[in-house]
Amino acid sequence: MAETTYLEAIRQGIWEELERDPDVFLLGEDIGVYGGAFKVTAGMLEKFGARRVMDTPVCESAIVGTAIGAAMMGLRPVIEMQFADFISCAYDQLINFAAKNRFRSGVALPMVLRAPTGGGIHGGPYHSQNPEMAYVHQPGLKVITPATAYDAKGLIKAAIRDNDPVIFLEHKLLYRRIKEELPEGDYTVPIGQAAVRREGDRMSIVTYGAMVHVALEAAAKLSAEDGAEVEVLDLRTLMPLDEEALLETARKTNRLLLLHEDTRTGGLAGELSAIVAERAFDYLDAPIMRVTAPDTPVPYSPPLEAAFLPDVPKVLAASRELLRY
Amino acid sequence: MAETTYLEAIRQGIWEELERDPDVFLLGEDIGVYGGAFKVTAGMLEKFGARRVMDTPVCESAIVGTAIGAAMMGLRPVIEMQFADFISCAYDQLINFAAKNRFRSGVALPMVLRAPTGGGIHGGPYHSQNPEMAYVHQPGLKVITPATAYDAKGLIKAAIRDNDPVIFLEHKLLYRRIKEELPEGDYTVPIGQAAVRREGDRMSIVTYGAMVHVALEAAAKLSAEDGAEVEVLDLRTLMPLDEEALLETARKTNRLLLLHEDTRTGGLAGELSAIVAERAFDYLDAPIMRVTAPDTPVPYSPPLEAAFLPDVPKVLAASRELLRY
Amino acid sequence: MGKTVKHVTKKRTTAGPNEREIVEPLLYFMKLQREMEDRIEHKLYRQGKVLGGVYTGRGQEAIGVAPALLAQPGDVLCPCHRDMGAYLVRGMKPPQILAQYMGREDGPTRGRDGNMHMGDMKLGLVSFISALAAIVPVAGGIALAMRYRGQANVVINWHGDGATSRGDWHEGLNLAAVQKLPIVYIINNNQYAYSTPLELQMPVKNVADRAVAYGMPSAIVDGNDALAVRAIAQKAIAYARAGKGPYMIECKTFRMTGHSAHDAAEYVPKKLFAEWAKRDPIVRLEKHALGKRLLTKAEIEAMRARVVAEVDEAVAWADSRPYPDPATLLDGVFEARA
Amino acid sequence: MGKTVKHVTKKRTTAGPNEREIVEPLLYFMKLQREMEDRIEHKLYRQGKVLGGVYTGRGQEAIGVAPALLAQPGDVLCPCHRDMGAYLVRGMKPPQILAQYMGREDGPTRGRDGNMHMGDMKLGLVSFISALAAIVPVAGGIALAMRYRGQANVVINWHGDGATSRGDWHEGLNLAAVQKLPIVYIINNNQYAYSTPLELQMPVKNVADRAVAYGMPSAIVDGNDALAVRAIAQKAIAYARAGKGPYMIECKTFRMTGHSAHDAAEYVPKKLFAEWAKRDPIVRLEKHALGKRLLTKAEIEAMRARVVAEVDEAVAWADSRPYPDPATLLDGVFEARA
Ligand SMILES: Cc1ncc(C[n+]2csc(CCOP(=O)(O)OP(=O)(O)O)c2C)c(N)n1
Ligand SMILES: Cc1ncc(C[n+]2csc(CCOP(=O)(O)OP(=O)(O)O)c2C)c(N)n1
Ligand SMILES: [Mg+2]
Ligand SMILES: [Mg+2]
Repeated sequence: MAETTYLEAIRQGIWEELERDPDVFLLGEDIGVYGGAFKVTAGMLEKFGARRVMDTPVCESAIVGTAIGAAMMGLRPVIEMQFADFISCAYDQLINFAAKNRFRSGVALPMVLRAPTGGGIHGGPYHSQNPEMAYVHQPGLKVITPATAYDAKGLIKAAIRDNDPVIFLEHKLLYRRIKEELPEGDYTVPIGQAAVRREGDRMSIVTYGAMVHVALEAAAKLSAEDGAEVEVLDLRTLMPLDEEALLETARKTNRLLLLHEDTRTGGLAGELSAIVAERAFDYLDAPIMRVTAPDTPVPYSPPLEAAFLPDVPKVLAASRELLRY
Repeated sequence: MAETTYLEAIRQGIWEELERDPDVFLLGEDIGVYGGAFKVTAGMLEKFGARRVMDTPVCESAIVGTAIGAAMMGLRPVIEMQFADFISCAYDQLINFAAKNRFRSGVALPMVLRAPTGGGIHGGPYHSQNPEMAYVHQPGLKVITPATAYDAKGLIKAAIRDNDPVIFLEHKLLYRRIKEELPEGDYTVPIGQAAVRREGDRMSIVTYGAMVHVALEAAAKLSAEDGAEVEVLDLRTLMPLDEEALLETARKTNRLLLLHEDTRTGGLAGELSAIVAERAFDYLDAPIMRVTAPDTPVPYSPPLEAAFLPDVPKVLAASRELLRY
Repeated sequence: MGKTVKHVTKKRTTAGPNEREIVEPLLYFMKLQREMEDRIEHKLYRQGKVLGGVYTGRGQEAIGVAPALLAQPGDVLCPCHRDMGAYLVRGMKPPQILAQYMGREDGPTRGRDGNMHMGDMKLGLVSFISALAAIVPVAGGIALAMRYRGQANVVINWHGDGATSRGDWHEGLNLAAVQKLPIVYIINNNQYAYSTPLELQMPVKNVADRAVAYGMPSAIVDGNDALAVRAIAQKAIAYARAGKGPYMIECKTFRMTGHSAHDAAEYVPKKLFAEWAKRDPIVRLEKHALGKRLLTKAEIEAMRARVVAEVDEAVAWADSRPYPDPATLLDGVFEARA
Repeated sequence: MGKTVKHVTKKRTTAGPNEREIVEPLLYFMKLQREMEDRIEHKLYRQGKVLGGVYTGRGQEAIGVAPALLAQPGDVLCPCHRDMGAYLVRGMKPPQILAQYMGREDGPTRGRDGNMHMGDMKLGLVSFISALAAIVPVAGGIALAMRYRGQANVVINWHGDGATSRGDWHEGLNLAAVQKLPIVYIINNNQYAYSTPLELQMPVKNVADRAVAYGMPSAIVDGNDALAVRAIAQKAIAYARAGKGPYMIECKTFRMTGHSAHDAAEYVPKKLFAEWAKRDPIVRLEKHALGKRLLTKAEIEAMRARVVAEVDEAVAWADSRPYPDPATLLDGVFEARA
């Protein structure tokens, strides 16, 4: 069987949900005729028609608001933000309307907001950001960050079927760079479950999104070069967070490296560190370390961007320090 | 000398800066004739005129954008958001334009955004929020959360004189509830310096804003009832964060309770915990504990709001657990 | 390149045949809103039983009530903070509303939110949020869902003059107009946004002047004339229901209170209150009903008594109800796990 | 309630006396932009020396260049992604601009940002951000500062048709109009926002139809006629400079490329490209200059050669410059501590 890219996996997932459930529809900028800035929705207008694949003006706040209204009526809107950087234009609708609607009024909002995140394509400060924490911090939103094609398909389908608002963050560097064989037919991946991507006993790297691949590469090197088996935990979903899986790997290896592409201060690693320091403190044999982007905007120029992004050498250096501790 | 309230201290600080520097001006909703929703700018229109105290339509994004433009030209706008809950409507301007301007183009933005935060007044989900983390997480913004009248005045003046964009969060519960004698004449409080509010050796409570007073009350009780001297560290500024003061108290008392009114997941306590777990791990004798609001919107009904807000009993319970560890 | 902005202005003060059947519920719901809000502001708030901000629609009752009475089953209403009448018309009961204001378990938000921040989708009532105009694109999404399902329903979305300065207002109206969604916007232009007078809010004379930017028909109406509001709302609703797209109605009115209960409105020239008091929509409709012998004095008095009794009873009931159990605080942020 | 929307439409193709002095710089800067952008898109981008998105103003050069040439010292320009000409006019040099595109230390953002995301306050050039229309209220703040200081300066703010759908556009225009700020908005209506045609963006025929919502004068002009753009810009700038408030100019034009270098624009009917190619603003201005004997063929040829040489040199220089030192990455997030 042919391998399926991360991008194609998301496309398949959406396509199948459009076929399965007549209440699912798409809304966004340039998603119709153009098929989306990254072509995730290519062919959908032709197949499903303008009623179900709706091109909008440039109005992020209204796109999210429209999705909220439609979801209130029981439809299942799946909206695309052209780049995750522009979600900020709809921030108020998301954190104040979407996130709080069920709590305040008991009315479910089954909606999905999809957006391409992350750096590595020289997109500069406005086409490279990782906005997950703005939404992880807001009670009432689910946040999903798939790292593999299998998960991307299974999680987008689970997100569309979920009855709460979901922010679905697709790392644009993975779109065409990773692929794998996918099972035939319908499957979903449960929201809120992390996955151990590599077993190990000497230390754990906890991460998500594109950094999973960096962690795996570093782990392979540490095994080959240092003889150290490193466990890699892919969180997959940031909210709800699989705290048990996090605590389990911490208790197992007693050494924790937290890795994300997002900037450091206020990034998810802080939250993970706090959970472990609170609930598995006695298991720790070493400081909890973080490898993250530094606290700057994402720079455009290649050497600056390379300095900004966490990568295998940075993870190796931190891991070796941690292993030595 | 008469005592000055927290609110009056901020008002004095702004007033003095308006007198001192002709480039300082105010912009916001209902700040002129009405004197601001909480009357912080009362009398300023009358004294300084409409050129320097400008009432705007209801347009948070344009208010922030206008401040950015004026600051680019070297003016020093001080803007008011009626409630901190509405800053979200200007989120994109803040995190994408204001925060990144110096990094991208080298142009300073000396602007201050003031807003009343926090719960305890039965304001419900939209008049009680604590939005600090959205801005602490964004490189390029400073975030200030004064807890005393002295600091409120000294920090608002420092903020107005600062050459970077500052989010100045005033806890509305403190406006009229706390007061103290202030020194005569001009003074500022340096941005980025925490203050030890009470010395202790058995454990530390690290906090900011209105929760400083909760911590102090709990510490007094722990001293009186348990004979345990608890150190209370008031961060005062969340960005830049006084990491040294945090590490110092952790190294001194070896037991840390992190306290904030903001919700838990992704709150500042996570970041503080991570810094300590990274840099003072060997000094810790117990898990790092957090007392925060739970991950829900701020509820309106008094018993729900009381359950939501951290308070003295909750801090006492956690402290005693920590002391026993 | 000339283009003419034309506002249909309705000043009709008669409702045609069956006028009694039209006037009676109009008057009843306006009176009920007035009594509810008087009680909340002048009694319950001062007694500390209602907390937080209290906003009333005193003097503006026609604007919420008249269009709401025209809504059909399946239509959805998105009222704002001065439109309690719309909730009452749609079937939300005074005891429930008071339980909401008093933070009790039995309010539609179970104490999670306060005042008019409530809804009930079974009644076609949406719970708005504080951020002004945030509801506008949401109303569009509801209208989109109606069209998606092939329902001949409409959304009625109320808001004030101040809300029209916000970005969400523009984005929402533009998208609704591009997509020709079935929405009627009812704007209460009460001449202030909190303390801010119109001339500091907008560079045009009428909010309805802005409809041209959306290629949308608009009308300006005396918002204190319930029958006039009704007449134009009928037209606008028919237009939207026919699939022709959104319609904007600007109701000229005046806020007969401060912005909220704590605001003495010292920034409003006193004479404006006096002037507008003469145009009270309830008094006007009563006069009309008496003059045209649609209702008798006794009937109006009986209506008043009924309203007072209803509110008395509602207050007593709401005040007897428990606060929500704090143990439930964490419920409902997400769907409960199976 | 009728109100008339009147658009001043300028189709003038003559610049009056001193026409040579007017036409020559217009042509020069339009040609320079064309050459710069051709080089970037067709050479440097394909060579992998320019990364990320590449947007050009091909066929729209008159819109950036003509108003910029009218700006005075102290005026501030807020161009957008298709207005390189405005940067060039204002004194940003080709080598610097190319260093910016190539992510080198010598670009105005020192490699922090790419393409047209750059500014230089000494030249009165503001660095816009990606979020469409975010610049609009910022332009207002700049204009406010001018008035605050008593300077008779103006802001010229460019953007596209697509940006007008965003909330920030509305908020910014409204506040500027309420405050009568000295701003000229120049809207390049190139009939597409990325792949989205006008009819899916806005329910009105002209962007300028929206000026009425802000009580703002507006004009519609052939954006491919440099002298016509100049004439109306002159009028608008004078209006704003006189303290009368903002002015909106809609320039009808066409995007002669895809949205960016990677976009083949298959969604655009081929014949539109053919039609608009005939209206190329550079060719038109050359014809005009030759027809009216303002410039000779030889002069135009010399101008072309000069432009090519300048860009050759600029490319060589920029490509010889170093990338920024990664060790400086953390600098400049905040003011450096003393
Ligand atoms: C985005 C936002 N900013 C500020 C406020 C605070 N606020 C509440 S109501 C109000 C004025 C509303 O004016 P208008 O829309 O005319 O409605 P009215 O109260 O006059 O009926 C303001 C400024 C808010 N709710 N939302
Ligand atoms: C808020 C926001 N949403 C989406 C985008 C992505 N985007 C970049 S340019 C563009 C189209 C712009 O159209 P227009 O304003 O007409 O300018 P043009 O490119 O046609 O000159 C879009 C959608 C963006 N930059 N900002
Ligand atoms: Mg109003
Ligand atoms: Mg365009």
